[in-house]
Amino acid sequence: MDLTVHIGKLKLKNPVMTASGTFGYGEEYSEFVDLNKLGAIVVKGISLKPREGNPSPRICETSCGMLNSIGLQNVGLKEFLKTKLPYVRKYDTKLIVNILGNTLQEYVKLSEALDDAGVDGIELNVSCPNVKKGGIVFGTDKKMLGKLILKVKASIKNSLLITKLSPNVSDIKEFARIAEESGSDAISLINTIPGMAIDVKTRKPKIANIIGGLSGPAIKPIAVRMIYEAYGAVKIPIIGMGGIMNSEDAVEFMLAGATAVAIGTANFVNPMATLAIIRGMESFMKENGITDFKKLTGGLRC
Amino acid sequence: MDLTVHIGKLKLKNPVMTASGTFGYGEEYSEFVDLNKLGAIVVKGISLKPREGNPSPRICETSCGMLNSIGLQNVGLKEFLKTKLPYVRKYDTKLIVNILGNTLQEYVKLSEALDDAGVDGIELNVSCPNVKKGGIVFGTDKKMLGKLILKVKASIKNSLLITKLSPNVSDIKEFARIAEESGSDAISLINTIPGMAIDVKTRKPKIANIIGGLSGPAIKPIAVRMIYEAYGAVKIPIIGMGGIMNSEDAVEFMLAGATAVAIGTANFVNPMATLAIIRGMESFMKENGITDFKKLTGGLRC
Amino acid sequence: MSRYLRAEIIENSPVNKSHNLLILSSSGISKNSAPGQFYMIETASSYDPLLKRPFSILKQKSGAAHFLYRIKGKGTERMRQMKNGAAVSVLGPLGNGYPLPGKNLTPILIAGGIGIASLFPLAEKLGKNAYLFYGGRTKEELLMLDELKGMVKELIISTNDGSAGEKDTVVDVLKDYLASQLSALSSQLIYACGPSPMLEAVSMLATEKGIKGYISMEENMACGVGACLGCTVKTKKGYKRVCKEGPVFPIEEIVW
Amino acid sequence: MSRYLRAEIIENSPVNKSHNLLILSSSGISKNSAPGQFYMIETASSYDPLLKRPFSILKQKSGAAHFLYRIKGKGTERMRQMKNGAAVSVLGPLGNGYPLPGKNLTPILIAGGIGIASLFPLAEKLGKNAYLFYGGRTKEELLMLDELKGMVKELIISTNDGSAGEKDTVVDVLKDYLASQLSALSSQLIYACGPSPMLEAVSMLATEKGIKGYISMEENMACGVGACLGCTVKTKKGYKRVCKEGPVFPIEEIVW
Ligand SMILES: Cc1cc2nc3c(=O)[nH]c(=O)nc-3n(C[C@H](O)[C@H](O)[C@H](O)COP(=O)(O)OP(=O)(O)OC[C@H]3O[C@@H](n4cnc5c(N)ncnc54)[C@H](O)[C@@H]3O)c2cc1C
Ligand SMILES: Cc1cc2nc3c(=O)[nH]c(=O)nc-3n(C[C@H](O)[C@H](O)[C@H](O)COP(=O)(O)OP(=O)(O)OC[C@H]3O[C@@H](n4cnc5c(N)ncnc54)[C@H](O)[C@@H]3O)c2cc1C
Ligand SMILES: Cc1cc2nc3c(=O)[nH]c(=O)nc-3n(C[C@H](O)[C@H](O)[C@H](O)COP(=O)(O)O)c2cc1C
Ligand SMILES: Cc1cc2nc3c(=O)[nH]c(=O)nc-3n(C[C@H](O)[C@H](O)[C@H](O)COP(=O)(O)O)c2cc1C
Ligand code: FES
Ligand code: FES
Repeated sequence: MDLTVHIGKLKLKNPVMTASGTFGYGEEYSEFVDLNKLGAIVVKGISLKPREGNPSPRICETSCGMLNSIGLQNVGLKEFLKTKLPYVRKYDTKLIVNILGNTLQEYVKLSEALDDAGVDGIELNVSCPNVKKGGIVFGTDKKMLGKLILKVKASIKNSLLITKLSPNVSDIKEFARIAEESGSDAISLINTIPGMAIDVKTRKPKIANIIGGLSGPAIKPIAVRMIYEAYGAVKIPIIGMGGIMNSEDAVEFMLAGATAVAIGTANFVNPMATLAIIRGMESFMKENGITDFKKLTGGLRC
Repeated sequence: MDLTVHIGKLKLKNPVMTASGTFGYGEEYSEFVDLNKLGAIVVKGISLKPREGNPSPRICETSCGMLNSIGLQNVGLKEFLKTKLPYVRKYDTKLIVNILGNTLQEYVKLSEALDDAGVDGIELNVSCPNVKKGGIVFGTDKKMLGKLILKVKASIKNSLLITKLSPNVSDIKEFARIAEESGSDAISLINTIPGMAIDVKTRKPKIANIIGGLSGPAIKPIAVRMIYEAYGAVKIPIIGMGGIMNSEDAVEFMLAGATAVAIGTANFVNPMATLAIIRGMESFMKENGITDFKKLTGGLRC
Repeated sequence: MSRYLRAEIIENSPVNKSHNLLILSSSGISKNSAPGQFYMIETASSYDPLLKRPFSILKQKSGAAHFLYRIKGKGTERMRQMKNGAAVSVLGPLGNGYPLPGKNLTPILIAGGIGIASLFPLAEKLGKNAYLFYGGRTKEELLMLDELKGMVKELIISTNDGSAGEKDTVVDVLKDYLASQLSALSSQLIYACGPSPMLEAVSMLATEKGIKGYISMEENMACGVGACLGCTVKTKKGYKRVCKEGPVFPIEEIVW
Repeated sequence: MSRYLRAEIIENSPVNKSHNLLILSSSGISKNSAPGQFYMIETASSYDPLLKRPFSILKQKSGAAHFLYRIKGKGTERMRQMKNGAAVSVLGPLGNGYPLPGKNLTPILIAGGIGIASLFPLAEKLGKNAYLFYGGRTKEELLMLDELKGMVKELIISTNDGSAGEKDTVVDVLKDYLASQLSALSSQLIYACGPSPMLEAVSMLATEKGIKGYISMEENMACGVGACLGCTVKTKKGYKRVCKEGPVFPIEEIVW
């Protein structure tokens, strides 16, 4: 049974990765998960300078989902390279670093440095709903997105370039195509969807930032649809995420067109979710006589 | 205690209406709900000619939500005027008719006829994700939307004009402003969000149309956020909907900026949901010493 | 009396490992349900599962309704966990039910798996005057056989795996039967309930043999009262709602 | 031994109408938890509620952990419905717990409402060597008083509505106490757990009086293991995670 999948030139042991921001820098979950068993680790979004993040409360639960507005709290590039990178590198798994800049120049600087440091992949976060500048502006403006990808692509030598698309657009196909045409090696989707909740007793927003990003099973149908649409629009591989809780969900994303999947909110519900999903996908293959995982991708029958 | 609210020139007994497509033509729920008690009834979307709708299966459940792709099955304008309209007119409640055309001309014809027939409001469905032509095209193209509203507005004399916005856009504020500038008396949001689900055993989409519209509690945070954003952008009243299940949810929508709310999927879960929500909102007012419902609108404290 | 009511669970016990018997009690429960009608039953107080699920009325006693359900997905899994004494919201009786046959006929009832729940009250009403063909994938899907035996003129069981009765699909068993003893069966009327492929096969067979009859259709439901248009099936007269014009349709009406 | 495990509910009984005692049993449950540590406990097998909820360890027995919880919202409401024998996933023990005081001190413990669950094991550990100020909105929020009485040097209770003890907030009661008999209390150390406004008032008071101490903070949590950065509080050294660097922080560290 062949569990390996290829995201461009990257060969993953299996199609299960972690979703940025939900798995810390790997270390936080190493007590629960043998990191060697993961297809790839995608770490929390990194910025050039350390970021403090947003005030509390930062999260709240909604029906079958949660809102977060962490505000990209992170240790910054320097500290990441010094302490976090070496930690994950002890493990035999691919490392993908999610990055967020305020400007095009910041994205380029981050990418160059990480590429030099030998990370396997760089994931452009152009869809974070929780920071005012940068990010989501690139994610919903086609021209700026194309330019950003071109520049970043030109600045990296070895790392795989992944563009994480914003779900906050009318037509995901257009943005997927721009990513492909501008040189992105793969796309990942979906990021959280901007959402909001109000405590009717206090009349205050449930998270201090007012608006946060919605994740979890609630958004799964939206994610599956966007992956299906993007799959019809581009040839580059798709990393699917958004509400995957179990191996059936993961298979659903692959049938819709994903080559690999990322597990986010599910880690909070079950810190061993990634491993359970890998095992479940293996069982699914056995039960259905599938010998090669790659055959699942886009295997929807309409 | 004053439960009345005004949507433009329309005075509603209370802020609770039904969401189009979830309450039939009123008659279907008359056994469970005294229609006289509702703020307004919004009936299933009407088109010029009767429509057959989409093949089955048309609905499936998702986590805290459901997908539907009814495909706007409806009796058509003529039959509506002949049998459905007179039925609802027996009741002392406002009647709003949701309409969908394939072309601008069809919208105009529908509006004229309904205005002549004396309906209280016309809700432009420019956001139905379940029909190929019309609808959502107007809903995601700013120029076309403006033109559509202008033309329809010019063609009606008495009825209130409500534009139902598509949630499938990057910036709801822009579309809300276009509706306001083009003469819409109110806006309603949100319609369902395009989504999809796959049965991993059969590998087939769970609904025949592949993509359907997601509704229910899952989408509530997205709806609340869009209402909050739209409220900041326009002065015309907002009818809020999307996952309202109980009176707390309804109050949440009003705090975010809605002047009235519409109950959709909740009717399926509890056929008396609208009445329970009206009662619950009254209790909420009593408990919190609020004497006028209008004071709730936009009452979020940040 | 309202068709939307709170009922108390007075029994929710396993019949076997994948089927439960549920008995709901409420003074408001209608005494006048027809065989083939159903209830929408709440399966959770949270929003996951969200929608009520439709279940045929197995038995209708005064103040109580009985249901037989197969544990299939998340809704029925949650139902299985409901305890005696708990209250659930239900909506019903819904749908049209089976039209009763003329006096001189001994109809053929065809049940596939849990389809028996819908045909059971019809068999009871017909009072030993029906042939019942009852098939399941395995023995485990054949329920209440003792009770059924006493209720019908003849009970012919079958399973796909041969674990009980003939090893064949229920429609093939019926086909053989019709071929050999159609004239002996003083019947020109079929009632069927079961999975969609079975109903299609029954319809083909009935059309071929010129036998009239009724089938109870299944579709995903949301409202149960004809409002959402979610449960439609294609008929010769356009889409019809399983919850309202159905679930029972004349065989010749359905477009497969 | 893994901190993520399945545990069996061996008791889940009402203490009064808004509070339950939960006892979980598992051979995997850690025997070495510290007072002030907590578990994340699953409240539903469906996805609504979705996230685990944090609860302080009330008692730690071999193979079993005890929790005291207040029914607050949908998660705890679902917990209330869980039956003996059911299995739940839990994650813990988590967080840092209270640093123990030097030998010569008799610390002041301040519990607001359900905050007692966190301070209970500390009081126990201190062995009759603590003053416990325990306040609730009403009598109903004052739990386990008999057990507590035997565990501390002095127990001073209060309620906002005067239904038990002094009619005052716990912090005001403490303030009066300190004013009148601070020197008598051989204490320069405070431990507090309770709602946020109470903790803020305690902090102000402590700062004013120059008393050191620790408070256990509360924030919404998702992961419980320091990964999501969702549960941060503002400290003088930037945002810190309640689930990891906390829940217990030195009073002077928190920025209100
Ligand atoms: C008129 C009618 C009478 C029925 N009578 C019985 C009966 O007596 N006993 C019995 O065991 N089963 C009966 N069924 C089938 C029963 O409704 C489904 O097995 C049940 O809804 C499955 O729910 P689930 O959550 O366990 O499955 P899920 O895993 O949620 O869904 C599995 C499948 O069940 C179906 N389903 C899900 N939600 C609904 C819904 N709201 N309405 C209809 N179907 C849905 C879908 O096809 C879905 O793909 C009847 C169905 C109909 C339409
Ligand atoms: C370290 C710590 C220890 C605690 N110990 C206890 C205890 O021993 N006994 C006790 O009764 N309570 C304790 N709590 C509080 C308890 O976690 C909340 O009351 C509970 O999570 C409420 O959940 P709910 O679903 O009933 O409420 P909901 O209605 O869902 O939410 C009500 C409020 O509870 C809070 N909440 C919701 N979800 C979470 C979450 N995942 N994490 C944290 N807070 C959340 C939010 O403030 C929310 O607004 C503790 C909290 C923390 C942080
Ligand atoms: C707490 C939290 C923090 C996140 N941080 C980031 C981030 O730093 N960068 C990023 O690209 N996505 C971030 N995301 C989005 C996830 O990577 C993922 O796209 C999203 O949560 C959808 O997947 P899920 O539903 O499985 O969680 C975050 C999500 C959560 C819940
Ligand atoms: C079965 C179904 C049919 C619908 N039909 C229409 C329609 O005809 N016209 C329309 O504008 N919206 C239609 N909607 C959208 C609802 O009016 C509403 O905007 C949406 O469902 C969100 O609200 P909810 O989550 O409370 O259901 C339909 C929704 C459902 C679930
Ligand atoms: S279930 Fe809504 S129309 Fe039948
Ligand atoms: S709950 Fe995730 S970091 Fe504390």
